[in-house]
Amino acid sequence: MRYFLQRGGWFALTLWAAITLNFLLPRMMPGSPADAAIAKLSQNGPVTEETRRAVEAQLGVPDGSLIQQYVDYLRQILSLDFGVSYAFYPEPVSGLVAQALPYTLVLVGLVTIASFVIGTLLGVLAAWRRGTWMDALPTVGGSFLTTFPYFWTSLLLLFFLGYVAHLFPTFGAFSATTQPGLDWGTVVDAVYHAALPATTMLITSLGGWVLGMRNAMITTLGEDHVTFAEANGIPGRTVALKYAARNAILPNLTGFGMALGGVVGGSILVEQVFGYPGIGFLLFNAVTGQDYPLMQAIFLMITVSVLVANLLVDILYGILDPRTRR
Amino acid sequence: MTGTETTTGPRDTPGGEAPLLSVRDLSVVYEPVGATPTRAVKDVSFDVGRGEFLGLVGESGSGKSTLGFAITALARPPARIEGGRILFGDVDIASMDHEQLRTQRQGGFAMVLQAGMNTLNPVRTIRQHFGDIFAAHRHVAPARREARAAELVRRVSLGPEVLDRYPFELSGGMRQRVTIALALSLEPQLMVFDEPTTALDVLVQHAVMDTIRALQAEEGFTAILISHDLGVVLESAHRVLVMREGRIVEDAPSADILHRPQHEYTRMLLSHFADPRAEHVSLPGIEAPEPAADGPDGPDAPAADGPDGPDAPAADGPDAPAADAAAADAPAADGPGRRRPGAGLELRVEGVTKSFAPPRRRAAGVLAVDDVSFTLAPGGATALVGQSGSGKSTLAKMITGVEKPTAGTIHLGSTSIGPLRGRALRELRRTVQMVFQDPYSALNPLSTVEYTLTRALANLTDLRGPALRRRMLELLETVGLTPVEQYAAKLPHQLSGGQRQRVVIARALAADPQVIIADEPVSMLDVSLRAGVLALLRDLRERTGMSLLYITHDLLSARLITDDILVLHEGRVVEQGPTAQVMRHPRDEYTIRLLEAIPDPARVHGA
Amino acid sequence: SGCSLQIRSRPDPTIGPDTMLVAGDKGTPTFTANFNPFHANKRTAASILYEPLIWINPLDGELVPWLAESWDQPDPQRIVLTLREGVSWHDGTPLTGEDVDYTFRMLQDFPANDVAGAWGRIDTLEVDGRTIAITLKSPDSPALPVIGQTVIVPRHLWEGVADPSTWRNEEPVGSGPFQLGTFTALQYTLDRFPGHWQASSIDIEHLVYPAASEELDLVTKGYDWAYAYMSDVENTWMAANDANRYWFPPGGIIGLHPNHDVAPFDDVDVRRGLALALDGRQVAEVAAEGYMDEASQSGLLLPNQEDLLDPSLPERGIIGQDTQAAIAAFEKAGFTYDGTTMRTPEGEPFTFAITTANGYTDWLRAVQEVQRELGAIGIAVDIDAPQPAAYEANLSSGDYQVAVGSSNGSDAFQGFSNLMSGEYYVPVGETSQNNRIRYRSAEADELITRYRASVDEAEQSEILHALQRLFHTDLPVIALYYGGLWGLYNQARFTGWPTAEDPYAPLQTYGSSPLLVLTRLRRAQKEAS
Amino acid sequence: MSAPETAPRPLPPALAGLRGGLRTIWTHRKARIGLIVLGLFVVLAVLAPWIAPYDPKDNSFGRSLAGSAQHWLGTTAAGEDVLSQLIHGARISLLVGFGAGGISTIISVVIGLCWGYVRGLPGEVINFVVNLFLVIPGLPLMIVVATYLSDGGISVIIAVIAITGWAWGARVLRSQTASLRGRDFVEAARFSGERAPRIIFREILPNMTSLIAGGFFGAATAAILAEAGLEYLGLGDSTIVSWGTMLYWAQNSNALLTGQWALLFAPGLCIALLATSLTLINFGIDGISNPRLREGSTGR
Ligand SMILES: Nc1ncnc2c1ncn2[C@@H]1O[C@H](COP(=O)(O)OP(=O)(O)OP(=O)(O)O)[C@@H](O)[C@H]1O
Ligand SMILES: Nc1ncnc2c1ncn2[C@@H]1O[C@H](COP(=O)(O)OP(=O)(O)OP(=O)(O)O)[C@@H](O)[C@H]1O
Ligand SMILES: [Mg+2]
Ligand SMILES: [Mg+2]
Repeated sequence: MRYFLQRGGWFALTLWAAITLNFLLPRMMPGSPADAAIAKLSQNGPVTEETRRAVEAQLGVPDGSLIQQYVDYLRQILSLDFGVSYAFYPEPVSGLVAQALPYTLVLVGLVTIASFVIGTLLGVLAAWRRGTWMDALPTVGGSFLTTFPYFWTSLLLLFFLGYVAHLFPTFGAFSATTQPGLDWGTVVDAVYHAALPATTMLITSLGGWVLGMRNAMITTLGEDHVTFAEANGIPGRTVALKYAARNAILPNLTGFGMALGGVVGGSILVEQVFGYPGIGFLLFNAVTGQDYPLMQAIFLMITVSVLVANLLVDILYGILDPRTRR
Repeated sequence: MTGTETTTGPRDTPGGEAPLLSVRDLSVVYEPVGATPTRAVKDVSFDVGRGEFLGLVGESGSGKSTLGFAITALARPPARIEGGRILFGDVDIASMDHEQLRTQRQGGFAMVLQAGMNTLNPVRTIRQHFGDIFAAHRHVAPARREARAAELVRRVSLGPEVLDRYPFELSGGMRQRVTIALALSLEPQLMVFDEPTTALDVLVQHAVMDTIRALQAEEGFTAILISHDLGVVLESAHRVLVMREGRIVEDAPSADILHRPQHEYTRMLLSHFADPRAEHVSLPGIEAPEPAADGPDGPDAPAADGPDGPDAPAADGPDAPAADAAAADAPAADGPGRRRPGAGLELRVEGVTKSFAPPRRRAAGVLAVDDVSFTLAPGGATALVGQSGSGKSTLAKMITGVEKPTAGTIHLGSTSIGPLRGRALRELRRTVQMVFQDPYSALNPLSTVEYTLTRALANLTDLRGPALRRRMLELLETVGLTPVEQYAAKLPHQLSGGQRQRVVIARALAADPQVIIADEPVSMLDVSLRAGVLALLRDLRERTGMSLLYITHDLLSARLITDDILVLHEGRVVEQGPTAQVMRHPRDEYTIRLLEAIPDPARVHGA
Repeated sequence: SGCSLQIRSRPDPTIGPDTMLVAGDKGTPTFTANFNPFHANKRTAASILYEPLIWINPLDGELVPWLAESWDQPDPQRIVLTLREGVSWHDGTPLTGEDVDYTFRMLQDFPANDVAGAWGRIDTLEVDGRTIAITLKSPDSPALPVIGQTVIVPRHLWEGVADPSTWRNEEPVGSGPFQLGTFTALQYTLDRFPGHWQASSIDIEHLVYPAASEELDLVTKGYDWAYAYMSDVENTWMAANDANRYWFPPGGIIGLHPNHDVAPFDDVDVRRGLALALDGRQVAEVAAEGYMDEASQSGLLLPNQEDLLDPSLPERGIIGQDTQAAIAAFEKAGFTYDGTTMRTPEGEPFTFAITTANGYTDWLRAVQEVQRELGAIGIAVDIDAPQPAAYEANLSSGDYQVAVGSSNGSDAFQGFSNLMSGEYYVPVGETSQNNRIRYRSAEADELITRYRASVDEAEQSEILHALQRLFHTDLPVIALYYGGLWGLYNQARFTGWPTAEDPYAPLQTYGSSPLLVLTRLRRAQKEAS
Repeated sequence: MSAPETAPRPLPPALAGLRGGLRTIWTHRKARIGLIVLGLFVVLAVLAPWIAPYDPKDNSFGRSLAGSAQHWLGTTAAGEDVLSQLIHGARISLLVGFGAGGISTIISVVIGLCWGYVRGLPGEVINFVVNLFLVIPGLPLMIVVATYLSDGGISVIIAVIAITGWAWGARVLRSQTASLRGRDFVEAARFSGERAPRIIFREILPNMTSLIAGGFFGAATAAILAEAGLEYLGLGDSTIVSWGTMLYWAQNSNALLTGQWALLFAPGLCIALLATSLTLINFGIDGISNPRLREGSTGR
């Protein structure tokens, strides 16, 4: 009981601190939401004082003391009402997030899971067939691809497969004429549009999992219980999976938890390059548009999901590792 | 080269049939990437007959495990079999392919690995372990598997309930038994036990060895028992191979080894055996105080006398003569102001209790030390013995101020140790010092001997500059590490275990402490090195008059260097008195069991 | 370049000859349906769904009658507009004076929608039938374009809206030549409004606005009309399609905006020294790849506003580079130059920071060129490039030494007034969007007041000449080069685009420009279809 | 201490360890390639002013020229020599990599070691801070901080990357410290009267050199990629010449459309190569901290 209280206490404290940080960070940025809006307007010509006043009135730019704003903010969070976006005024933040989240969850989420699963399996294989091409290819290849700048890989793929070869669409999550719905055509269209961004993220993130799993696995393979299993004539597959991989995967789960929690943050660079309407793109716009409410909502979402994902991974850890169970 | 000669050519085995295992000119080399190769096994040849119980002894690093792995076809890179043949029955195991090798594990050869604690998969239950083996070989019909597993664990004296446990839920001894049961489930013809009891507690060790002996007698499999403890091996094995630096230096029936050792190394090993219950106990280089000695102070105990019989091997040059050197140099080491015996402070432990919070939720708290009282007189030497977990180290920690007692007081002279914090605690280090159990981990691998000693001196004494360095060299001389300049510049990995332990002792001596607490200072050392370190400790105590609290589970060494003894069992003192008297006439049942558990080859093979 | 991978445009063959593909609305990256014409975040097309009273040419400030067919300024404090007849809303309801009245009342009640600040100038407004009579708060003849650009919304649909300043108007009904067709998150279309008062001159049936993003898209998708600064336009836009054309007229002046409350930039000799030290042509070359000209120090957009130019200005107001004169000017201000370092009167090396906004690449290039050129006469320039929002904040509050900025637009007087009028002056630390350079000049104030009180064109022209001379000699800002209006078009399917020869409107895809352009364009293959 | 010198003293152990470590890395084939590539980049960076054919900011050449004898990789849209920019860009990437990698490593070492060493409330507090930094999303935080500090040039980028990048390393180092803390030599040092800071940094730290070195190269790789990402998004300092800004300008001036291949291709490849070299070196370092990872086969 004490343990749970303690854990819950730290969880709550971290959450509170993250929420507070989310409040402070945007406000630490120089310039106000109105300044950001005016900066955008002024690209079409000089902006007058009158326009500024109208913009400020429109945005309802935060007034009142920081404390007052903070109290309001906490109240908003408790009532799960995140207010109205500045950068996309007068869209409500919840609507914007709700619109973007599914794309990100599906694209980044699936890719993250796929990358973890494939990477881990390749890592197991690499460690098991150590010193052969089945080791060299995923390890060296994976880590080489990992070192590519994300956006650069995206650009190259976009350019060659999208613009030059015309194999894939170059923009967005579905065709311009598609009215997003849940029919087969939309799904195919969406998958077609997600192919390039997904590929980019997959190939740039795979290496990390391969390497992590391979190293953990090699370490586990040297452990006595694996040698003992071999000495008992247990077949290779069983040894590799039930004895070595099963134990080696544990340290990688923490990383997976972080990655999974980070999914809702989307992938700013990839979404930016492919014009993918996910949270990453939204967040980028929020940051450059000094959109406090939107930023706060997204940050909150990210922190909460990282925390929750970690909690889930802890639980999973408990299931996979009997030692932590009691 | 008597040993190697005797092993060439096939040898008649007890049953007179063809040998089960025949090893010919086997060499194994370790070739780690980026390091120099090590030849761990060199041209080894021997045979093992069916049903034989063969012992393999040798000091640490002599290649025992490597040989064990090689003959069970478990050698893995960086190990490589460089030459020779291993014939199992008529088959050369090198000719078997992967699958053949795997299938023959059932009914073939099995190995019980060293450090049995870690040989079970932490995330699988014992039942699943059995299940995996049955599934792999299908030698037990599915319907019978359950019963067979229960039977196997019963054979190693465990209840069927362990089948549903995870390895971490079992004690070390239970895990070792489970490992043996798993190996047994393969119904092997040959079983190699690699130090099956080394990591275990004395009493448990005794019980596990009994189990192995009984099993071998019942099942009739061929056993190879690897151990560095000649006592254990001689108690069980029909025949013993003595290994040294990768070679087999002696191969003879146990009785011959005991009574007519051929190789000087074997003789040396034997010389380190003694029965602590005997009236006179001595090891090469050290002799126990006479039981009649009148009082704990015993400054009149005879100093180490004369040459020490078979000497320690040359590899550890400075170790063996150290006691003598130290004794001879005693006056020189005695600087100005050195205390004389009896001048120090008395350590009084009164009703000390220590309980720990439960390690996990819902578990019960641990009462590690329970109402312990004793007094360590200035210049006295007291042994604290007891099996693992009996609270010895916890008591030591409280005396050194690392842990605070839950109840009771500890006084050093007039200072109460319990309430000391921060600065005052650092002050305490000038009077109470500690010698650690494991010399391999007690020294920072990256610091030179000079640095280690210098830091202690700089922190704990007022010496600075050249005086400090002089004192540092003096300390090295005190512990017998000469030439001192040369040793000062060494890093721990350039020293042998015994030499390292001397450095650890030198560091403890830096502040001229009045009390030294030595927590199992020799348990990690090879027998050949133990006596030297023990002699040094005793000698230092006599020369400097400091008092010694000697913590051990090894009764022989307690007998050798202490005057008084406390026997600890589950945190309580069960017996207390002059060492020799307690050993010779134990009253408490627990003390008796401890004494019984000491391997005694003579018991089996007759004195 | 010898590149085999020249990207060519691939127009969508399903787009008919009566349909125009416009890269006019970016989408970030998807569209949200917001057609409230008063919102900063409205969909671009909202500006052609609704119409203003007066259409103002962003090139030279020329006023074109739109919903108001005529107007009159009987005295500097009064404006009388006459509403056009026969205008109707997309739902068929006629557009009347009541709508105009409603619109202005609504702007008064919801100042957040009053983007141009009409009610900052209007005292009273009376609508009587088609006549809209406005009394201004003070003699203020330049208020006409400010009030005239107000777009009119239908009273019968807006009246019931609780808060028109937060209403998104997702199903817009306006009076413009096009009405909303389909809308998806990635694309929306507009259809020709047959009931428009100019319907006869509209030859285009549909407009398609995809959520385009990158230049690559612009080039490859086969747009008919786009607005974007396209680096190396000849090798990109032009090379992608034989019928692609571009026209980049000036739309503002990019210059150095010294903070007049910060020494030594309060010294006109220092400002002149800076102006003389810089080679505007080179800056334009570097910043805008030579597509734009060096700006005239008259404060006018040339050649757009050629007819307003004071003929007495030498070189049409252009101050060329003259290093010797620059050094002389600095020396006059008490500076010393020893051939390597320019020193302030206090003997310190003269260094200052130029603030520009991060991400405005042409400005950054310009500053880098300025840095180089000033470096040549021993002046060390630091570049300060905060994010755009911070840049705006710094400029408004006067927290800068010298900034790059854009000023002077199509309305010449408004340009001078916003920049130089003392009435907008606030000290450093307080914020103002006008006169951020904190310029104070009695002469300027007097000229501006006189202009406001005048409805006489000749007098106004004379005052404008005086303002140009003041701008030229007192250098409130140092003009560098013209900011362009980056029009890209394709003449294969539609003709009649504005060009340098026929500059009737700029090619902006935003604002009211398209209202005029779309009425002038003709289908090229009418017969074929 | 003025000890009389008797014999030539051996190298101080830390240095000897370093030399041994380098030797181990060198024997590792992949790591050797990494070291060579990194060395090349370092040489390129150091000698940039002499090797580069032109000043990287000299824009007096034709705009968007294709590769030629004068300009091997052509020129940018502003008329700068691409090759010269590429060579000079190595300086920034290395500076950011080693600077930000170094700083974040130092932070993670200090925090991770203290965290692993102390117990009780201070440990919980550090745990809390580190968790916070782990939980706050990295790139967005970086963007916010970068916009906040946007006018400080490359040093700000280094600071931003370092501030946002240390937490994971601290966590790894903590567990290692906690396990080393249980070793007798740490307890022994306490018995020698050493104080906590000295124990942490003199006794424990040197035993984690390879782990720290590994962490450093990992952090440097991440920093190089992060810098490129920030610059590419236009949130960095676009006045400097780095591979990231080259990509930013390339994108800005439609390098793909104008066929300025090299402009987009070369900087990305350089980033990838540099990052790869660091990753390869880490293969070798992994081998030091975990000998099982040294090259070899499992014999399966
Ligand atoms: N994986 C390895 N790589 C390199 N050398 C090794 C390896 N394992 C063992 N050695 C070396 O081989 C020699 C023999 O080791 P082995 O483990 O067989 O000794 P042992 O007699 O079993 O010792 P102990 O009693 O300590 O278990 C030693 O010198 C050891 O250092
Ligand atoms: N820090 C601690 N927290 C909880 N329990 C502890 C702690 N330290 C020791 N114990 C428990 O106290 C008991 C006594 O441990 P202690 O280490 O004193 O035994 P020991 O006699 O030194 O054993 P060994 O011979 O194995 O060193 C054990 O049951 C142990 O599990
Ligand atoms: Mg061994
Ligand atoms: Mg102990």
